[in-house]
Amino acid sequence: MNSYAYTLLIPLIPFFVFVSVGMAEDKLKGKLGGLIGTAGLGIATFLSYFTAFKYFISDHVAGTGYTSVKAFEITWLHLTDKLTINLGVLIDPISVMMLVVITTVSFMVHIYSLGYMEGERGFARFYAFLSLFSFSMLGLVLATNLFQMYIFWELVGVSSFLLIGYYYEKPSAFSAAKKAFIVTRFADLGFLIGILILSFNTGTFDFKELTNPHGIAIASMGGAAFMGLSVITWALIFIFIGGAGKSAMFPLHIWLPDAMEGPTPVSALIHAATMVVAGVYLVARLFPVYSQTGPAALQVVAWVGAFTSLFAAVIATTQTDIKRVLAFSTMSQIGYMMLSLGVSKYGGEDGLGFMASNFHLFTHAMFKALLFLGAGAVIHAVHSNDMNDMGGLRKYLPITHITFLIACLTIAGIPPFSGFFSKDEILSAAFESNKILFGIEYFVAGLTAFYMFRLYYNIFWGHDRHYHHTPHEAPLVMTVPLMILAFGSIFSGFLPFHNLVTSDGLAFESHIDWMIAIPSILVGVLGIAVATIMYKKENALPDKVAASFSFFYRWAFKKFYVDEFYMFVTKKIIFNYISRPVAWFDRHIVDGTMNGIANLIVFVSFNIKGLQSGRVQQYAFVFVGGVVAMVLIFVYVL
Amino acid sequence: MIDNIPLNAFLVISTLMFFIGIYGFLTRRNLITMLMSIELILNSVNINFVVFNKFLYPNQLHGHFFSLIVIAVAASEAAVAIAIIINIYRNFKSIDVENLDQMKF
Amino acid sequence: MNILTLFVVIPVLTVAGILFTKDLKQSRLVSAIGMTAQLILSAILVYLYVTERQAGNMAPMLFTFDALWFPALNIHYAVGVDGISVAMIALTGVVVFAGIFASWKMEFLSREFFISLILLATGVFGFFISLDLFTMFLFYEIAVIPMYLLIGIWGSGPKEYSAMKLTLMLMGGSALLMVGILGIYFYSVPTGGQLTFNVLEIAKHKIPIEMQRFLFPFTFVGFGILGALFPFHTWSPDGHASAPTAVSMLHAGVLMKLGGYGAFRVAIFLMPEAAHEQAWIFIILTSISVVYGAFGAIFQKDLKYINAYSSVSHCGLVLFAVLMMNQTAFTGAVIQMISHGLMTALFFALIGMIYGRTHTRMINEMGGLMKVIPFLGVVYVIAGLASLGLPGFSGFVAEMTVFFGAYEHVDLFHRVATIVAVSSIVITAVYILRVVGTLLMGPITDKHFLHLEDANWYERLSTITLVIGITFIGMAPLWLSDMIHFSLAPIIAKLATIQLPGM
Amino acid sequence: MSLSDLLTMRNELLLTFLAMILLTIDLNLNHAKKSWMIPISIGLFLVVTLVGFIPQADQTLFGGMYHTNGLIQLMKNILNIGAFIILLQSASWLKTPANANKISEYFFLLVTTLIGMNFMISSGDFLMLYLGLELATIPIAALAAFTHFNTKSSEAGIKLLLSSALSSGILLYGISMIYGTCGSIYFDAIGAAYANVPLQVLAFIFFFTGMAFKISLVPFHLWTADVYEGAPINVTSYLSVISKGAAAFILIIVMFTVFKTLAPLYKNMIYLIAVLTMTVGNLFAMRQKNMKRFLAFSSIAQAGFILLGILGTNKMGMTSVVYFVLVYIFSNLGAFGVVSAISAKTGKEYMDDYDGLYLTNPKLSLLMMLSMFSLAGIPPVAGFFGKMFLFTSAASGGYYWLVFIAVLNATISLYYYLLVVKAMFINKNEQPIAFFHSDGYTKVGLMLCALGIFVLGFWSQVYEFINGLTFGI
Amino acid sequence: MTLNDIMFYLFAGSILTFSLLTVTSRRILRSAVYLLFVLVSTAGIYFMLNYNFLAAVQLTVYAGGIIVLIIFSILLTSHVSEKAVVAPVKQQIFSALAVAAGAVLTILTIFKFAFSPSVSPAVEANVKNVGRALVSYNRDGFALPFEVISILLLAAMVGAIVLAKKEKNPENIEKQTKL
Repeated sequence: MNSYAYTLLIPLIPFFVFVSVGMAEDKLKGKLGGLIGTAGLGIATFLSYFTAFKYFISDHVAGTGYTSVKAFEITWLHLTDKLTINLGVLIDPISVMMLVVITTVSFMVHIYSLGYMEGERGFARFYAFLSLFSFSMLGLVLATNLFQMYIFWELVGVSSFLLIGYYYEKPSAFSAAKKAFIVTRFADLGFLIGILILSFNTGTFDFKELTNPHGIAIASMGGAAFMGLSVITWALIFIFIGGAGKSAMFPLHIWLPDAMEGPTPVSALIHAATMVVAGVYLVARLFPVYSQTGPAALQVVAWVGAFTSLFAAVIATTQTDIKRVLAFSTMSQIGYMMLSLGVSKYGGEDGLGFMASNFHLFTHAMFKALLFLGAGAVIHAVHSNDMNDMGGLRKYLPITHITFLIACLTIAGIPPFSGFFSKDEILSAAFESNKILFGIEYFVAGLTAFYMFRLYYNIFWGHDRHYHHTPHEAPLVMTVPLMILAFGSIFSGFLPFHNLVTSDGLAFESHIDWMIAIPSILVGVLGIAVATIMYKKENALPDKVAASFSFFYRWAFKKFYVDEFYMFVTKKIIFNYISRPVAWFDRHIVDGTMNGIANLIVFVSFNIKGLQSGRVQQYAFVFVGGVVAMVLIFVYVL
Repeated sequence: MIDNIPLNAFLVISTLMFFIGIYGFLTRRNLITMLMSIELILNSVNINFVVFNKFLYPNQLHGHFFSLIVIAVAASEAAVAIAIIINIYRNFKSIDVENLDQMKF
Repeated sequence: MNILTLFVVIPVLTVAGILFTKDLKQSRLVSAIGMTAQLILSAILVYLYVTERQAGNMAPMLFTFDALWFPALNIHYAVGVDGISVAMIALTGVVVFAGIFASWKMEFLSREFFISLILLATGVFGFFISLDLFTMFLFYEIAVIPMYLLIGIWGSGPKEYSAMKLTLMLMGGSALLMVGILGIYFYSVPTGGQLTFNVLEIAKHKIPIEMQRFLFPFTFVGFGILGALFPFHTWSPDGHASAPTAVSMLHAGVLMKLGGYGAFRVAIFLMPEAAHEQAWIFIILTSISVVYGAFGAIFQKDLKYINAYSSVSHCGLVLFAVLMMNQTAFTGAVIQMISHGLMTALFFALIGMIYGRTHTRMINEMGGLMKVIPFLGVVYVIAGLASLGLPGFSGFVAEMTVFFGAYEHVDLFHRVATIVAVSSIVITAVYILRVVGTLLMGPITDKHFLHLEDANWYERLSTITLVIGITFIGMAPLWLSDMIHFSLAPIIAKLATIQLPGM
Repeated sequence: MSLSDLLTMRNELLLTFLAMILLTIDLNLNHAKKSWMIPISIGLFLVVTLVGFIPQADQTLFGGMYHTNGLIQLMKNILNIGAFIILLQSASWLKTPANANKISEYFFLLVTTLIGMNFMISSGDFLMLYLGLELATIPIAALAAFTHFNTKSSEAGIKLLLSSALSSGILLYGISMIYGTCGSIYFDAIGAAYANVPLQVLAFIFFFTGMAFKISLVPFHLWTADVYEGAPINVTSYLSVISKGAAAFILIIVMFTVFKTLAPLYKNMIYLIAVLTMTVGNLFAMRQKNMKRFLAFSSIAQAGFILLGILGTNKMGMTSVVYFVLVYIFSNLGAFGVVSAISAKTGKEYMDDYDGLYLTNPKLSLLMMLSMFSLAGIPPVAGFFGKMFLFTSAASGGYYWLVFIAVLNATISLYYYLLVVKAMFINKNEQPIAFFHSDGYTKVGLMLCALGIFVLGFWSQVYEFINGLTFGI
Repeated sequence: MTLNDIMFYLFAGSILTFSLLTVTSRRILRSAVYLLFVLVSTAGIYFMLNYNFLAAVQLTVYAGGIIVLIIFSILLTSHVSEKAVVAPVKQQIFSALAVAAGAVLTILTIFKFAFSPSVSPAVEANVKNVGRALVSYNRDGFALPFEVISILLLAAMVGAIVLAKKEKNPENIEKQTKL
């Protein structure tokens, strides 16, 4: 027991909320379930902030680094002689940071949903699931060991599944949930294999032991080589596959756009701010291992991140469903974070990328949640997701409009909004490492500004559409979270992350490199300008542009047919060319053999009936023949 | 007085008779002739017993008595067999063995 | 009287009691009382076992009782339990209890139904407490044969065919087993002396390796057939599809575990050398089982077929783990048996209840049931999630233990096999979600379904019992795994003595 | 040898006495009172059966022609019990008008065959063996043809008689060669003189085929089904149980004593024949619809299992064979008893007629099911133990593959036994056999079977007792 | 060649010839007569071997009893001149082959065996010795089989009587009572 033992309550409170609300779901009238959930999460949020304060400020001895603290640990299961699964709470900079992010966004979403989900069937169920998610996510970030992380990783996956499939009567919602679950499950397979390899080579799951750069674990990771890379590198790549699945990195991203079928607050919480960054968190958590023993794996991380950010940004420019645009934007931004981790090194200023990644994770959580919640308010007003059904909403939804604009400016990297700072750090880190990656990110920064403002203009500018009823501003429970998050988006950029969250726990000096920052601002402004020209007033320009890039546009609009490719693989190959033959094989070959044996016996039985002809002389003949044969065999042959 | 006739000569005769009897059993269609074939078989066996007794083990009369008993058994067997055959004749108006295949397979 | 003997006596008394009943109400009441007593007894046994172990009793088997039965052949009625058997007994107690309540409305020939069901349970309990191979085999067959009547009389679909197929294939398995057991008996004491059927006695000696090579495949495949070893699993889909609810529950939940338990307790424990030599063949087969069953399940349309193939996959994992022959994998195998027993029983219970309402088991004829029967729907989802190995449910614990145990082998063959087996978790997710999606989610496809009633009290009791079991193990697996872990000490010690040539 | 030594032969003497009494009483009963013969015979037979259980010392009489010991006495008792049950089961059939004036003849013939079997089992030389065999066969042929007007019955009679005459001819030829090569017909004198020389092997084969015919081993079994089907049902059960049991007893005695020097050779032979017998018996049984014919083939398959005992070490083999026959008697008589009861009441003998029997006659169906399970070797009924010990015995000789084949065959046999169960319990029937009450004799007979089926397995003392007796072998 | 030899070959020849004729003759009654010749020749061999008692029994029981029985039944069941139906050629050929194989094998086997002629003194099979053995209950006595054979004969008699009893089909009885 130590002074952080109370942190155990942070995940447990939502858990108990989940159990109690979930069990009594049909008995909770009105908003009672929601209120219980919100209250529970409020406490957790408070505790998180308190922890952050305690860890970063009050308990911190100036001049020293931040060390990790095991607040609590129990043995859950003995696996092998060496490997034991523990459950516990680990307090260190990134987990505390994540606590803050998760509880903040989650709390906002809880409040917001009181308005947004009002009157929905299964309101209490929604809150139960939200609490389950919060519990899982908090458990994930507080994990003391890799295996605990995997456990909560799965739980996060299932709560995401439950929330995406919240409107279970809608087939598209359920199939999206299914897709999300299966794709991430597939990724988790990689994670699990990675855990197997890693843990058997190091003999431990524990993060503290694993990530101690001078510890036995890292030292013992020499390992045999397999296909040119060391076994540990393979393990790390496998683990990264798990992270990539959760974080929707190409090519495991296909579930994320579909996941937008879930209620918008869910998208804001899970698919923008928290769960999707779990992959980043995972790599960050194991960062010492990555950087010390598997630089090749980090290269993979960087390139996958870079490619995904570009790929998603391109697609985002063509989508018309506002939530999907945001989803692709999320992918793109997570790509940034991955890239940033990938180019980072361990310790001191070399760890800039690590810091930048976490920084961006933090700011992104704020502004992306804001964007989603804003989009939710819009959808709440017009009952559609499609930007073609929107236009001119700025006069109906003033608060939403302003907060949305702030978020757009933030993501576009316009100072002094927070996005500018975090993105700048990432670009700096990339610049240090690899110029090609850096170039890509520059381009993506411009694209981001462009598509965000395309979105912005399409929603809030242009002329009115035929709305069923006049759109009205959301109620206070929805707008207040917007405002709080807008506040966060604006000011979180000033947090001294380089002092708090670093790869080795030690603070380092960081400053804005204006040689990189100014061009990036310019690129952002350029993107905004293009978007303004094309979309502020409705004109033929977008269509012309689309027509002139028609092939490319169509591919981008169709998300480069990755979905179709997956459908081909799953439906055609797995279902038709594996499962069907397996089922056929089972019925006809395996079972057929068994039945065949039975039928053969029956056949033989039927065909030897002539032996029993009823004729006594034939019987006697067989008798005598038998005697003669026996004499022949046993007297003369044997 | 029989010293110059080898034992095997008797045995060959009895064996041939035995198998002739079996041949009769396998080919005669009339139940009574089948019964007669049986008598041939038993008779050949009797010769065996007697010859063995006389030639090889004359100190006891095992073979002799065996033959005696076999004759008695043959008689009782024949009695029952003929009773059944007559019964069959009453039922079928025939004693052809080929008719006796009501039950088969 | 020895507490273990009670496990056979209570069911027999219950059967005797049912003989005097007149109608459904009475017979189900008697059965419920009997099986509740049995469940309580199981709980007491677990408690006694744990306290005894904590008190420091290190004997390999506790509560032993030994009575000479056939002195000429040295056949004993010998019982005793270690952590593994205790766990299996507890599982059986729970499943049988749930099974009785799942067949609360068995109108047709109800007396006979309950008698057969409880006879089956008698066999299973007897099997798990036996230490003597002969009595073990005796109980094994007692457990198998009532299946024929249970499926044949109260089943559905091509029940006669299925019942016959199941019975014959399982009996074919016992043909192999018979050879194995007799062989073990005649080589039980190679140094000379009184031959014995007693597992513990035999384990003290080493069966000559040539005989092991010959006998191991017989024994293993013999038990493997009941454990749905590929390619001898085809009785399972047909049998389960035709069986009435409680029978499917018991059969998939408990009876199939006899295979895994026997393979472990007899084949591996008594013939470790041969097991070590020949494991690779069966590892290949079981790896195939695991993946193949899962792929097979994807394509099925009948709920019971889906679950049957899923059982093939999960039971394949049991045998797979058993063949890995180390402490972790064995532990995993036992937990997987228990976990699968509870899950699949739950599945079959639910399928039976759904079928009782919709009168179809074809998933493409159903849809949107979550809305009308939310309780069953939710429990179905829970069962599904447990089945696909979600943390917090027993399946996860079992699978992870198995995978880690299997991965302990350092050579490439075992590791590739492990990874093949691990990959089943994705395929499992695919078919489970496919079923859940088609069956429960989406709009209601048939307007007749609008008036379905949700679960009754006995159905709730039956399913909740199982759900509690699943989640309890899933959340707090340590006691169970430690209980098993400790009991593995003798076999691990025995394994340690054998030469381990490289594969 | 004193007169009191004759008491050793009490079984044979009492049975002879019984046969004579029956003939005498019958002559003094007028036509209307012939049916009194039934209780009289059964009662007297019960006395004989019970007397058999009085323990007595081992004895050898008539210079070695007749000998008895505990095991042989036990075998005789087993046969007596079986015969007693059959007598009980025949009562309702004998009461039918067609048999009204043949009742005492039936009992007389049955008892004489039993005398023959007793002498056969007790025989110490080949002459008594042959004589006992014939005495056990010829009257049965008359019994098989008992129902005059039924052409099938006569057919069965003549098929049995002719086939058995041929087989005993061949057996006699074998005995003659044994005599010729060994110089004696006494078992004790032959054993040592027997060796693996061609003529002696040939003689053994001839002898063996004659016995194989009695136990109906493939390929000498072909008469079995036809005779079983045609003969009156109780005669069939007598043939399949008592006759076969007695032949099995003497065969195993002879194999283990007289021909023990040939063991390496005859074990191969028995291996082959056992496999053939089990397989062919099963293959034929699968298709049968007539219950009697069905049971005939089933009994052929069972005979194949008996052979497994011969392959084991002597003591265990002997014990398991005797035990198996004991169990088999109860199981098979249970089945035959039900068939007989139904046949006597309704005349129905086909499996289809049994559809839905459970709903109308649950007790009969249950007994039938238990018998079927027992025959198939399913626990907890006695048949399981019987089979299991046979397999153990074969395995003790190292014949693991044979055990495997045998158990596979047991599985096939389970298939057709289950067909009967299926008919009774599962199949639906528009017009099932109506409920009926059986008479007291039948009930007692069936209950004895049920008791035996249940008790013999669990009550290990039975096996121990037999095992204790086989020490001398 | 002594007279004995000639007699032996005479008997042997007659046995084989008439045996063959018995099983091949198409007239049943003639078969029976041929059988009689075989049996009588056999009795001749017994006489030759000095087993007079046995020969006498052979003549009385076999030739006198069984053959008469057979002839009676032949007369009962068929006409004197009736020709027997011949089995199909296939059946005859296969039977002949099997039988020939059996005979060859058996005779070969017999020739392989070295019978050792007796050295011990012979017991003469005269009526005195035979009679003594027949009632002796000691070793090499045959009292027991002698008694048992009586039971067999009695049983055969009863069996034959039961079978020969004239009786009516119960179905017919029912019909008659109804009428």
